[in-house]
Amino acid sequence: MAKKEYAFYPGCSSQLRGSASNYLTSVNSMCKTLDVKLTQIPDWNCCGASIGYAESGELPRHVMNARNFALAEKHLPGQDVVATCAACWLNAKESKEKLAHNEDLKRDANVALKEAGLQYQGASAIRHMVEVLIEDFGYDELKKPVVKPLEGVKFAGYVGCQTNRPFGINGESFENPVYLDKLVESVGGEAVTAYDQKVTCCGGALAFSEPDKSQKQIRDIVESAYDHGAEMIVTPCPLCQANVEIYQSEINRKQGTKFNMPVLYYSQLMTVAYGGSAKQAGLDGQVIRARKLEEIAVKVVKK
Amino acid sequence: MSEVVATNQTILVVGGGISGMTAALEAAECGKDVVLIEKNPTLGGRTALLYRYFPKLCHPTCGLEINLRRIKSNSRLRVLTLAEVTAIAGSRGDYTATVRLTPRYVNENCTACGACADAVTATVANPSNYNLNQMKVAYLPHAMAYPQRYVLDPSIIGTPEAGKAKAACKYDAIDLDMKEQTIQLKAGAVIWATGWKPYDAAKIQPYGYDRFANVVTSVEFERLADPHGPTGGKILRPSDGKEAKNVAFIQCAGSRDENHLRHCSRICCMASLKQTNYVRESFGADGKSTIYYIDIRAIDRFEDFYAKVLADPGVKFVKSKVAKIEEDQQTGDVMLHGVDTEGYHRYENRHDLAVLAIGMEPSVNAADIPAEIIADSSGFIEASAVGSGLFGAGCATNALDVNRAVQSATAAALRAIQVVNKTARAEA
Amino acid sequence: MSDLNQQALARYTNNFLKEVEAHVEEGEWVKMCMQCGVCAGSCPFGPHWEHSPQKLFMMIRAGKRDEVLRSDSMWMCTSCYNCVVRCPRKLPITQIMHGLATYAHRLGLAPKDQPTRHFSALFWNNCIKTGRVNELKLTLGLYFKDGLIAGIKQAWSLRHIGLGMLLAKRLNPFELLKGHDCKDKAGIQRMLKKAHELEKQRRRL
Amino acid sequence: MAEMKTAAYICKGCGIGERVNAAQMAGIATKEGKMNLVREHDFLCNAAGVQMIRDDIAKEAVTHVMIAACSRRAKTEAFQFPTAAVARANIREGVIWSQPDTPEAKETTQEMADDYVRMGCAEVKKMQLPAGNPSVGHNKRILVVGGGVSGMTAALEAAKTGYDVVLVEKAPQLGGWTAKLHKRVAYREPYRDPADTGIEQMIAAVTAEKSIKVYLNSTITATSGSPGQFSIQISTESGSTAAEEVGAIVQASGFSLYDAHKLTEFSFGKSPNIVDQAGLEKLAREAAASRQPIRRPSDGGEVKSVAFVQCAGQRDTTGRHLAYCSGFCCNASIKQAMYFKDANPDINTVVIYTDLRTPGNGEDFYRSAQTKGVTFTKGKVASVEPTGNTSTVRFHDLILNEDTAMAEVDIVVLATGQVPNSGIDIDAKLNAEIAAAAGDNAPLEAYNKSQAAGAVKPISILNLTYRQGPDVPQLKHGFADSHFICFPYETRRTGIYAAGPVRRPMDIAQAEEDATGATLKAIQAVENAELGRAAHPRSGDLSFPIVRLEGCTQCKRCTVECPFGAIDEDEKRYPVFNESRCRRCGTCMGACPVRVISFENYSVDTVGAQIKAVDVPDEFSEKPRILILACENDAYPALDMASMQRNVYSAFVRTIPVRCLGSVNTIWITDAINAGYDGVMLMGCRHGDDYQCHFVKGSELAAYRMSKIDDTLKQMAIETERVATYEVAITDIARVPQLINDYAKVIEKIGMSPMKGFA
Repeated sequence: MAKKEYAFYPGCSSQLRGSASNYLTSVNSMCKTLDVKLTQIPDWNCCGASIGYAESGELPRHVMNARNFALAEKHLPGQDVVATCAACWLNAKESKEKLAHNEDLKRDANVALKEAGLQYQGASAIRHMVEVLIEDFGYDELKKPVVKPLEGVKFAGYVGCQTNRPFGINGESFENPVYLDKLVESVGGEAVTAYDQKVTCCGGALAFSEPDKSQKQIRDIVESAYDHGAEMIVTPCPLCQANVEIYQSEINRKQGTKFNMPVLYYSQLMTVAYGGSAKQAGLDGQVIRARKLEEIAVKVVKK
Repeated sequence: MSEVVATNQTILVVGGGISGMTAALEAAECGKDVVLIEKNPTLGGRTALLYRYFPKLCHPTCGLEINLRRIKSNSRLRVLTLAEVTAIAGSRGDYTATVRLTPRYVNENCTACGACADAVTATVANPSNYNLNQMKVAYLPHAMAYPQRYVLDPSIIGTPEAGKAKAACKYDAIDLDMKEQTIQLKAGAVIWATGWKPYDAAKIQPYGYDRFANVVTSVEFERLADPHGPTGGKILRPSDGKEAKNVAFIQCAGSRDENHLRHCSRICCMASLKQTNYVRESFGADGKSTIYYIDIRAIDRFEDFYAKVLADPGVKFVKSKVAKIEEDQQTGDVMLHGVDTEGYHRYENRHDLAVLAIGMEPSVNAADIPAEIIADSSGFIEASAVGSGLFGAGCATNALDVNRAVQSATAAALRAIQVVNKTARAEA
Repeated sequence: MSDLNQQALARYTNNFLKEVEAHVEEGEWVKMCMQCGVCAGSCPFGPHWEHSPQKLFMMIRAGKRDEVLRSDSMWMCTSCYNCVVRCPRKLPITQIMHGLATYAHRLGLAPKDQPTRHFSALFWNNCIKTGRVNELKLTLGLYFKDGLIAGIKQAWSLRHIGLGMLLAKRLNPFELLKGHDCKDKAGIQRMLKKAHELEKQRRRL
Repeated sequence: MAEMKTAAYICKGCGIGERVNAAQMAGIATKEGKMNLVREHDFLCNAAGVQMIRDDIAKEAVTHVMIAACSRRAKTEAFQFPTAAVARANIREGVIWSQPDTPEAKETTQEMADDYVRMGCAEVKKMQLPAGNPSVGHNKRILVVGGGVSGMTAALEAAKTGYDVVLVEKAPQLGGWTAKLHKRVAYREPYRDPADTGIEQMIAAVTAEKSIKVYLNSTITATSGSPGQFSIQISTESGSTAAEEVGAIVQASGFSLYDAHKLTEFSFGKSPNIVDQAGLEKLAREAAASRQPIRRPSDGGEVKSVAFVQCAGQRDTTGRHLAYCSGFCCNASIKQAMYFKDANPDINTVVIYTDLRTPGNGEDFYRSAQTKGVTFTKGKVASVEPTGNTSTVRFHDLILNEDTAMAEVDIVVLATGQVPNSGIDIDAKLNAEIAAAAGDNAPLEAYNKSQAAGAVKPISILNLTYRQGPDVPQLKHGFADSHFICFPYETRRTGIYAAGPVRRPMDIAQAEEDATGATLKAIQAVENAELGRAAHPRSGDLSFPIVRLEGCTQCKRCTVECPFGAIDEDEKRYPVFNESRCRRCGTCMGACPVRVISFENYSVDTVGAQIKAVDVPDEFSEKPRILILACENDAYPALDMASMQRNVYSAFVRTIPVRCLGSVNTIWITDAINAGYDGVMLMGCRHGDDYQCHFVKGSELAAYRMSKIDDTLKQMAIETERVATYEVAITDIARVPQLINDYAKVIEKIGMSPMKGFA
């Protein structure tokens, strides 16, 4: 299949030794197989995230995102901007929409950008990596490179909030999106379709400031995965991944549960299914090891 | 069918529900020639599928009986069923309508003896019960069906089932060679009374109509209460046939919502108030109803009815748009989540069954109406557009209750008569 | 006049609503709420809200300025957007909640010890300093907000999490000294300075 | 009238031939039925079968046709023979589908079929083809009472249709309430802003229309006659009386606003700054006229804050005010709030409501008001207290759940409701007279006392000279409406149709639609009247009541009981029938103690003969006979549909459909008892507040009469259980067979009738 090129917006957490560095590792491997060329937007900056609101205010928040677009327009013209982080995607998309529908806002944004020697047109689209996979490839295409189907592994597709609301993936419903289940199936895994916490908020934005409240959310999410017989949770969002994975031990400590549920990125599943090594899939980056995947990863594919 | 004669003094009524029947009858009983077109195999429309009317709790089929008797005894009124208007050409006083006639495969010899139904074995979903149950592929649409004549489901044509049906008929009433045909009808005026359809409940994702067996719509609930319905009038929930004694009624299911229907569908509050009576009727003091609402819209004298229900200890009112429904996967019960905004009380309520007071939308999208009409943002058409000889009647024009639909249809009949009278005077 | 009347002078007048419309992001939507309560029921942190969004909107219309701006309710927003996608009037409730919080913070009316208020400010300042978030400093910054001892306690209590992240190579102790950053830090600072100036004019602050 | 030639046709189709012995039935038709011509047919309803009957009528001069086949509800069109009297014996639904197909049941099933043939023959011989009404009226003018939007719409629509109109308005000018409005509620896309009322153009159109004759400052002093021939007396502005002849009447007498003075807690009248909706319209019109913003009435001060109190004196549960919702007031207050907001967005406008009621696209109007900054708050208003030039509105905010208040409100608008101008409520007196006619004078004396005590008498609108009273009967809350959901215009005065807010609270848009509908009914009434045809529900029926006055005892029962006030009384108290007012229900026939009232095709004899025709076995046969008199509108269809579902019921019943239970004359009951029947079941529609009787009072009167029959039975030494009355709905397909079978058990228990063999 023809090489596809995108302007890449990895986001802060994906940086080397960042909380989602293993996400980036696996995305790179996945893209290699799919023959996708990701070029990082030079000198990209933080999206401001939703949680930055107290001091950001409206315009500064949008300006931060406008800068990334401006850089992409300048250095990687004609390429869609692709984000792997749900928050980056959401905030960039929200800014783009706002700037598109509010001339004054756009004008002010450009006045500010000028200070950094940049200008925003709104030329390049912003998309989440999942959109690229579903829309530019499609489940059948994604199936083709599979050499190690993840047979017999049960995955609970945890979509969370920000890839799902308010924009969501085209054709999916807010209450019951199924694209993760479909991705899992296309790499030969078993999707726990009855999983009923797939769009529950993990409280990630308030994980630090309101730990108990957000850990209650996480507990529901993990418990339900166990109840439905899932062996692993798969997610498209680094914030969800980090929260749901790393706080399990904390919940165990406080509440005597025995959670030990691996939480992975779709890109890790695909990398392994495409024959990548545990390292290429960033499985070494798991706080809770995904043994079953590691086993599959070391299996030798019979040609 | 092609023997139907029509002139530019004929009034063409499109839609055989309560509005269309009323418009047609009122015009015919004024001495006008009327052709009534219905796309289904029987007249009656949606009201024929209701168990009771609010606020009297009387039965729609009672009025239908009278209207059918009026139709049978009126020679000026001709009825075409399984007929659909595909185009309307011309202008006020001189229209030509193109009508597609779908084969019924049963001719006027049919005595409705039912032998064909006894003979066939295959079944299909029964639209008269909103597909809640199955029916034979040779069927009488419902007990009040008019014309009282059986229908063969097109899917069996060319299969042994069709042969069985034909063989069983002693009266040579089954004609498997019937073909679709298209006829042209002249008309001086057209009354568009194609009525409404329930909003697609699956689109209201937080309520999980497409995921949870025990979430049904208000129109489906009517069938559960009706002796002719799939449960013989017992209120049993779909998941396990258990008696639904604790029922939640969710108002504005699709209505008053910019994500769905922008308008208020007017009838839903009254429908739910009425349906709480079904629950009490069936289970007495054990029957519990909870109505979740934004505003109770019991307009004018309906207030009396609302007051009666308010006084019923078995009925609770919660001022809240339900946020989401979850299913208890063990019991199949539905869990309603939301906040009672009168003083901010959070709830998580368990019910046997949730009934969505589903919104009304025009059954024919304004864009698909094969004539020049003026429609509003909800797709309802203007009852009497200036200069036009095509008049809207009933729920094609607005979200109306039966009483108002009949008023609207009666008014439409007069407007149509004005057109043909003018033509008559001109030609006299 | 009875004090009820004294209060009543401010009640159900446009004053506070107009203030919110002028100074709060998406504030002009507040008047469109029809009090259905779907937002209140949709919020994952709902049980922790003293006032639900729809109630806050009513309080604004009723002119309860202090109770609204001093409330910590809007700080409970997790930005999950459940309310936004379900609102039958399409109010951007998440943004309004953030907007109200921001406004209360600016006026210095927001609860002093509101942890999210603190974290939110910390996050923004952290990310604009270098253009990118420094996760470690951010975390520690929060732990030590109440002083050294409290911070050490906090950090200690959560040490195994940090350790886990460390072992998983998803946490870099050297970020304390030097983390990731943008090259054009200066440009970003200038840009944001300008943006803040303009924001002040836009919101007439 | 050609001499009678009778023919009986026995159909063998739909399994009749297999289940029962058609030849035997034919024999019965010949021997017992004395039919001149008897034919069997395998498939009577097909073209050949029907042609056979047509030929017999044409070639054999058959005048009376008895068809033993399916229910009269089936194949109705096929078996229509305009020139012959037709009776139907219901063998399919009534016999073979209601009985089990078993060897044991064969005998009783055959007996049923035989009896229905006997009954059919007996009935048809007593029937006559209706000759038509001799005294039809030909006047086609329409009288419209009331010159508001409803009345003017009716007048214009009638004129457009080609009918002349007489319009009578009591005020010195046309326009009614609408003429007092500044603007009207948005009534079409985009439903955003108040719209012009267009009343001037409408008035101009009415004035310009030659076919509309307008009387202003005039009231109606007398209305007599019947559809096609009403005579109207009008007292005109000059004081003189004018006479007009019309064919039908549209009563659009409108409404009065509920008197806000009764709302003491809202201090209406204590300050000019507290107004009702009409009051605010007045302010808005004056302001508009002087191109000024609306100012504070008390001192002309600037208006900064306005409160709207919804449901003022409406939806009242204390019994002190209006119990109903007037439906239009929420939109009206929204509109009035816009008067202020559109002029100056800084004015506070707060609408305090409990349920905001803006159905249909009113939702867009509501949204638009919010966009304009109108504040809506769900609350219950406790009091409005004026102090100086402002007021304090105290209320309970139902959302914030606290008692609160708005102070320094410049204008408070009370949204009061519509009270119908429906004239005099005739039912109190009428019901008393019905009781009196039946021998119970207490109610009438009580009524007369109350009148003597000077009960306030509203002014009559129509001053009908009808025996039953001067105005159209009213429903709950005084609205002159039809009670029917499916048939909103079927009032109890044929040819007189209420339109607009006198019928039900409504806004302008609805009133226009309603008036147009009412106009059609009026036109239909004059067209029917000319042809002597009945109006709904027996549309097209040409029969009419015929009375043998020589037998009449002037008991007044028919004149007080007729649900449609069709029968007046002459000076000698003899009934005077107005055929064109009659709806052919037969209630008069059922009421008449001396049985002098009948219809040509439905009479004491057509039913009596059927009852007598049944072959009643002796008391040792163990075969009781139960007579069912079933309302043809609901109970009879229910029985049919029960059979379609093959819901089996006792083979001992013999069913006769009646036009309405009100037409059941007690002689039929005594005939049956005397003939040795063991029981009689009467099945009619529900009566009471939510009556379902298509003739409004029929089933109620029947119940009333039957409550008195017990004494008769006791005198005859007959168990009272032998006559039972049931309310049956058309959906009772499972219940009706159950009722029958339960009743059969009761009869079994009390045993066979002692009257057998005496007949």
